[in-house]
Amino acid sequence: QDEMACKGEVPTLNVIGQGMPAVTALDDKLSEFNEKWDTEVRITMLGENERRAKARLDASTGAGAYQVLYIDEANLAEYVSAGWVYPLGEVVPESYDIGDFRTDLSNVATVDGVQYFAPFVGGGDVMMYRTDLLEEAGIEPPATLDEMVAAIKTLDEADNGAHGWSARGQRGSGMNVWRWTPFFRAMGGEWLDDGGMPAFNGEAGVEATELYTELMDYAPPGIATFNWSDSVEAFRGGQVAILIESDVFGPWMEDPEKSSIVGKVGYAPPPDPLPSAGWAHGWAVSKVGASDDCTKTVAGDFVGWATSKEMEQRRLEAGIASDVGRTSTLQSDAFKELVPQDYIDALLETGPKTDLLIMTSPVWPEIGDTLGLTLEEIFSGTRDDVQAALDEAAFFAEDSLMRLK
Amino acid sequence: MGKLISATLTRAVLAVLIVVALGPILWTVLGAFKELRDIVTPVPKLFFEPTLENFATILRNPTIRDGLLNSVIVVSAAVLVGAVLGIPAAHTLARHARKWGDDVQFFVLSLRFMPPVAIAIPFIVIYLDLGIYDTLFGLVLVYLIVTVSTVIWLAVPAFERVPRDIEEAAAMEGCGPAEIFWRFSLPVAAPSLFGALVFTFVLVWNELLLALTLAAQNATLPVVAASITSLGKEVPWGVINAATVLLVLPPLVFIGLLMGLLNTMVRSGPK
Amino acid sequence: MANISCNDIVKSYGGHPVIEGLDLDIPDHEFVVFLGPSGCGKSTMLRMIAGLEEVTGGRIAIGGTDVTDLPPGERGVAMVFQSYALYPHMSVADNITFGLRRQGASRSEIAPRLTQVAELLGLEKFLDRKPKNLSGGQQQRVAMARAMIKTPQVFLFDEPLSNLDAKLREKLRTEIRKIHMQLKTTTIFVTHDQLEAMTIADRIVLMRDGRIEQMGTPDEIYERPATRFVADFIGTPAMNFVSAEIAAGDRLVAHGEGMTLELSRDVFPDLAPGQRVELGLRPARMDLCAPDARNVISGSVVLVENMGAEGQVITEVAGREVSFVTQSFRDLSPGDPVTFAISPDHIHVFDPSTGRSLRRN
Amino acid sequence: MANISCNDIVKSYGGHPVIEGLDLDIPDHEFVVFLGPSGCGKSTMLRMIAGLEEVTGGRIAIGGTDVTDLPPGERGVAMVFQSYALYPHMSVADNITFGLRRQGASRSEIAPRLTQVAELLGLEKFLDRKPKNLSGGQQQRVAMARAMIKTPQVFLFDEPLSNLDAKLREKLRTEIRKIHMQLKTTTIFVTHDQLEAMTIADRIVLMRDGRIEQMGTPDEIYERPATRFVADFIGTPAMNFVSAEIAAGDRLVAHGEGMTLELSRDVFPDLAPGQRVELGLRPARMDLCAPDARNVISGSVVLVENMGAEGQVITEVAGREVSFVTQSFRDLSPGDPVTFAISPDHIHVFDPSTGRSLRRN
Amino acid sequence: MTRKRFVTLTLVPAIGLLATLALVSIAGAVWFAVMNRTLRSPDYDFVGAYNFLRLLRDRRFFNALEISAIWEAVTVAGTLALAVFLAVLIFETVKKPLYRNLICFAFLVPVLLPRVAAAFIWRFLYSPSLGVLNYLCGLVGIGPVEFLADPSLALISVAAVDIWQWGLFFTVILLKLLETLPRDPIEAAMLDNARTWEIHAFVTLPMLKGPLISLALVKAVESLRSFDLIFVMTGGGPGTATETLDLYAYQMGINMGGRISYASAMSLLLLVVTTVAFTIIWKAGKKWAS
Ligand SMILES: Nc1ncnc2c1ncn2[C@@H]1O[C@H](COP(=O)(O)OP(=O)(O)OP(=O)(O)O)[C@@H](O)[C@H]1O
Ligand SMILES: Nc1ncnc2c1ncn2[C@@H]1O[C@H](COP(=O)(O)OP(=O)(O)OP(=O)(O)O)[C@@H](O)[C@H]1O
Ligand SMILES: [Mg+2]
Ligand SMILES: [Mg+2]
Repeated sequence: QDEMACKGEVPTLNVIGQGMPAVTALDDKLSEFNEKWDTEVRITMLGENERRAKARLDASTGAGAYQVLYIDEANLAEYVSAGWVYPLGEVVPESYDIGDFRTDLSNVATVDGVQYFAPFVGGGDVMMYRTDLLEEAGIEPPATLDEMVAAIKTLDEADNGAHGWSARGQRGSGMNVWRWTPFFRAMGGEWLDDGGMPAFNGEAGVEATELYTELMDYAPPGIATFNWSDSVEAFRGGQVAILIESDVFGPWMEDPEKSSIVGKVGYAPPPDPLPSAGWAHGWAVSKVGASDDCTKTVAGDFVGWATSKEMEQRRLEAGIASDVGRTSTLQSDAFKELVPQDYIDALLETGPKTDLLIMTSPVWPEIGDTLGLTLEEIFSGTRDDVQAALDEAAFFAEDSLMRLK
Repeated sequence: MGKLISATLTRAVLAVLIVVALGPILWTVLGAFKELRDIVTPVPKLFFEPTLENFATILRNPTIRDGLLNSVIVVSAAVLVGAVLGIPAAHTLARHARKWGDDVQFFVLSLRFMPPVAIAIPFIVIYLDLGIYDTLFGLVLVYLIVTVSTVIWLAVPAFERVPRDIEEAAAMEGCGPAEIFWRFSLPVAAPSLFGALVFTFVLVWNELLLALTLAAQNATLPVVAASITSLGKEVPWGVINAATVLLVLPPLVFIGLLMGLLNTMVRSGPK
Repeated sequence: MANISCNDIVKSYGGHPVIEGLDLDIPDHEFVVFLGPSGCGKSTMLRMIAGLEEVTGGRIAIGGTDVTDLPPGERGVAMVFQSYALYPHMSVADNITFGLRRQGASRSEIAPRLTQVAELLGLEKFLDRKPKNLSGGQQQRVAMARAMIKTPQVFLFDEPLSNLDAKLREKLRTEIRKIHMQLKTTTIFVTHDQLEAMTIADRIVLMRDGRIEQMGTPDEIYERPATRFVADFIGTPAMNFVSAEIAAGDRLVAHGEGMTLELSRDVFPDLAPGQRVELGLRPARMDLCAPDARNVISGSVVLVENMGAEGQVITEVAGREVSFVTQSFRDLSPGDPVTFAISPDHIHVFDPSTGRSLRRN
Repeated sequence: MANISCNDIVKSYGGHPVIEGLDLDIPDHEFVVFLGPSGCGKSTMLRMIAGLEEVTGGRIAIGGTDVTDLPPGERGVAMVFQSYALYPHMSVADNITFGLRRQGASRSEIAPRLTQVAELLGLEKFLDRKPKNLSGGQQQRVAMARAMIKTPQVFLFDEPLSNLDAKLREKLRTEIRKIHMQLKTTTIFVTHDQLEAMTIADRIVLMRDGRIEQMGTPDEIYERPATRFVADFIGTPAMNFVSAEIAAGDRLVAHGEGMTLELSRDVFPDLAPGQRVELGLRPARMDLCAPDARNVISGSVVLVENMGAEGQVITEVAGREVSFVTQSFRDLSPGDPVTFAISPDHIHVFDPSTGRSLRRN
Repeated sequence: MTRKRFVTLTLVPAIGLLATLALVSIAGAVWFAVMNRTLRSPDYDFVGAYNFLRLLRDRRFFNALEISAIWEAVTVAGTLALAVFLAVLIFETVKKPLYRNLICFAFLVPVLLPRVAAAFIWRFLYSPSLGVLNYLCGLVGIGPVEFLADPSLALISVAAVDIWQWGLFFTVILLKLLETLPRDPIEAAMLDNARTWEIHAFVTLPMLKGPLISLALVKAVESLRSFDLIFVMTGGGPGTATETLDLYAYQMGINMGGRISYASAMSLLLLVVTTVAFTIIWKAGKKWAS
């Protein structure tokens, strides 16, 4: 085994992490890995924005302080096009069974058929609704977008203090744009035209924006700057009747420690024709930080080890059900024990609808940001000419895309 | 009688103001003992079952300890060196530089006009070349821009307020400029310098961007604090509150010590 | 110990001249008092000699070395500040001994000297206090002690006794004088108090508007003022001035404003008949006399001011006020007619246009 | 205008008493001078009356109202501080008019008054300067101007003239007195200068260690000091004290240390033969005399001090120093034998143990 | 030691260090500003003044400039006003040193909070549905107020947090300064019949002009870099209602775009603008204070 020749050659392995349960749960298991390679793994925990900034700077300036980078769906394209990360297959040993990662997540982690990071959390969308409120108003769980809009209006007018709807309003490619995109796609929208130029200022974009804005009238105050947390907490706090959010938030509603609506929530896939926005977070090996062979080997083994089937099982044993990256885990009995069946059903139903809905482009972060800014301006009422606003965002995107060449 | 009423009134106003001013802090302390469920409620809860879980989460987190240690080292080194270099320079500017003192003083301030974003990237590159990227030393070095310039800027007026005749009397005793500074101006100006030092301390203690960009493993507390705000997808309000409470304690202790030191050094107060 | 020589000193504040070309030579061992009206530049001169203020022009030498560009600490001078300039953060004892400790004097050397000056200045009880907890006079005494504990080449005192009571002032004045006799340190002493100046000085430098008006021994200044200004400035109560004209005749007599006074031919040989002069009559040199005495002046009492053993009597003589001093003032009351006289030797005569004294010896 | 009454005033700094149970009544319109050695509590008393210092015990009333707990601004007092206390950031003009402007006086009202006080105090040229650019005396004058521009119920002056030259001091003293005669504002004036105290005061309060030693008109204080301390404190040069014993016999005679002096029976009816007493002889009340005059003292000259018109002669009499004042001091030189005398009316007699005067009327 | 040597010894290390570091950062910024470097790709070219010219056509840049100016004015003025008001109030009403120290201590807490944490806390307090502030508003019948979502309120709301943090801190500093003032002039003013507020308005605060100007300027400089606070609380929104220059530069340079050349050009422009503006203010302030 010439792999183990690297034992002791890499004194430290630096990893960027974000406080996901899958990452924090590693803490007490690191010693195993440290012993295996006679190394010391150091995971630097960062907030989401800091994590993005740090990883980008570390790779782009050639600092290479980190061997393992934390990547999400929004910047994968950028990292890949800049050549900052190794393809997963190149670095993670076969034994970790890359094929077992959830297909929806693997898809998100893949660019041009090559998977770059090992996902340990991610998913698609579910619609969550308050069974009690719907029952009270005599409404069936909506199955189409039109039904949902109608239901929202009715529920908002109902005299129960709750709002019909909630969503993200705060700007950002991972914020309002993230939730707006399914609407945009549902209207048949495409990001780019055949010439590779931005096309989201077309009819679909305008319609989606108008609908999204309209729904905001039925949401809690302050929605124009809601981030996911505000939105989910509003729902969890019992103020909202219907919410479409990422499926990971499902189990939160059932946590009696934190939720005031335990047992009053129904789960369903997003009503037609809304698609489900896929996302994933995971680890990849940095080309800048792990340039020599041994470092690459150890870093690759770490990624494999940290996202392995066994690791996920051990998490389930510890009662952590929220981060699941592997199909085998989803199918395991241990998982079923921890999560309501209702939710698993919804998950399974949503799966096929899930896709990476955002633009796969290295410049997506800035295009998304500008779009998010425009949307926020519309939501908060600073602008009302939707078409003009989108045109401007598209113009900016054009500029960004041009620079890419 | 009217006097008495108005005196009580101002006292009441003051009390209300203090409570309002500290309200968010008190609320934070309260929140640190709440479970998330008690925090995320439309009607704020004053009474709840307190939990120590939030603190436990924080204290279990080893990055806090490391962050604290790094912060203490970096900040104390930067403030100390800033004081050692800056305070004498400020005295010189206040006393020995009549013509160009003002300009130097302003230059010193102007160093801080650029947003840290612009400083960060050149520094990463240079630090990599020098091999001090991701070292505490490197952090201290950039922070020196902040500490030295702020100390100078704030200490000059402090020294200008030292009565000149005291320094003259010392000069008559044969004290050179260094001795005058050390034995007279410094002790007399000490209470005003307190503000300058605390100010400088606060600035570097809370610095986030440079700490984030120029260090990797050696994260300081603000970086750690930022990481705590995103434990998982859920915003852990209780944990943030607890962390906030914990993170504020060390600098408070530091400032308390500084204050005590000053109080023993110069018994100030009304005559 | 050293002589001080100031050569054509000029000092301006922002273009505004305060001292204009002043020359001054103080021999070794001398005790010189600067006297002059408030704002005439006494403190400024002292501060320039101490090196605390830069000269705008001219040179200063101490003990033969040009010190114009030396820092204060290297000139070997000790100074008491008008504003005390105590070190607020040090106790009284530390304030006083700082200079010695700095020069590396040993504890056993310092302690007795501290005790000695503290006792001299009545500061024993306050040695542990901070200056701000002292009364004004006590602070001034600390400032004195700080200078007096040292043995410099030159002592500079800027109104060191202004906040002390007469008794203490007298005591300290004597002590300063004694110390000077012992050590013979060249000393410059600024004061407002003429009496102090008279009793303590070897020589008085009388300044006016940044220039020296007269320099001389106390006697010279008092008895032979060089100008009307000096005559007016020195002596309490202030001199009476009377316009007069020299009469023709054998004896030298001046007529003016209701009085006819004989002058001494020896002292004023140059006075010519018909010349207009200004006479200076010191109240302290006049006293009540019989109506038929020589050089008599008669008037009526306007006001009597009690000055303790003596009283100042202000009288009206031919429509203007003339005052004199007498011990028997208690018998006088406003309205009483009085006659008083002055000896010819004590009459001063000035040129009314230049203000210079017409005395010739 | 108002009377001031202080009732059993106590003041301690940190448990350390400075004023101990002081009672004082100042009638309306009176001009009172506080006199006493440095550190005796004069400034402290003034500051308590002004309300700047809290009393530790006792009550203060001004014009019949108890002001003990009133803030300074509401007591209707104007004060000149010993330390000037000028506003460093304001021009001289602003310093002076600040108080009036606070009371809402109009510009047209302020301007002439400013011109008037500035002229009175010789500050016209400095109105635009900042205090730090003034000489010590000029600063003190600004402090004076600031109080004098106002029309308070009570004026408090804490050594307002200590940094001024005799001439200016005399002028201002007269002005203060004139203003007082015009306005009749109750005034307390702290000074170290006895002459100032004597000439200006309606009554003098002589303090010692936080208590009142004697209160009375200048004459009373000078001529009939109640204690040895007062006698010693008042008058320059200071009084000579001689231990003596009353002799038996017809005439009242005291023998002591080389002299035999007759006393006035009228003044000291209670003195018994054999009683030990302390005699007080004012130098200013003695003068040279013929050897066969009454109450003669003979000694030899030790030192002659020039005081202008007069000189102080210090002589040795039976091994101790006795001084007297004479105008003819210029003829004396150390070693000369002299005889001088004092009239019985001017001899003070004190109980040697209590220090109290034995005078009976 | 002679004066000259002392001057050299004290100034050279401090100023030398500062000048070196300043030179490095400015040279670096200039270097990047004339390139078209982005974080995404390692290649870059010289583009001359392109970045600057583009800035002049950037609507967001000018918006940010305007927001920054408002932000500066509001936070600096607010901080000083709050500090002056509270410091004077405490100076006058709380005489016991112990209580004063306790208050000082408590007032130091806000500024010691990590900015990110403080921002989170306040975000939560401001929250329209869950926050205490809106609950209290609700009690008196207002609201819900969309503190952070209403474009006209957002900047003020965020500024309030900044003012809260710094204002209380400045209160402490100002209180200490007031305590070091000589008593005499204050006493003289009391006798000059000045009311308490007049004493402070006309005597104590003018005596502290110098330190106050210095404090105001450092606060102004600190306000230039409030991106962490704004970033967490509103992210610059709603729309660009709270997007200050340093936030925009951060977004462009690191967070979203990675266009560091553009960000550097922006920073340099900011440097020039602030230097000019502050020089004018500083000179005027000095004149006024002298
Ligand atoms: N803050 C203080 N703490 C302690 N003792 C003090 C304080 N202020 C004054 N004293 C003491 O109180 C006594 C009286 O002081 P005060 O200033 O009234 O004296 P004064 O009569 O005005 O003296 P001077 O003529 O020297 O000005 C002095 O012995 C002084 O040492
Ligand atoms: N810093 C300054 N700027 C401008 N003028 C000044 C300054 N210092 C002093 N002066 C002026 O210089 C002159 C001389 O001042 P100085 O202090 O020498 O006077 P002085 O003789 O000591 O007076 P006093 O007896 O009042 O102390 C005064 O008219 C004063 O106003
Ligand atoms: Mg002077
Ligand atoms: Mg006093």
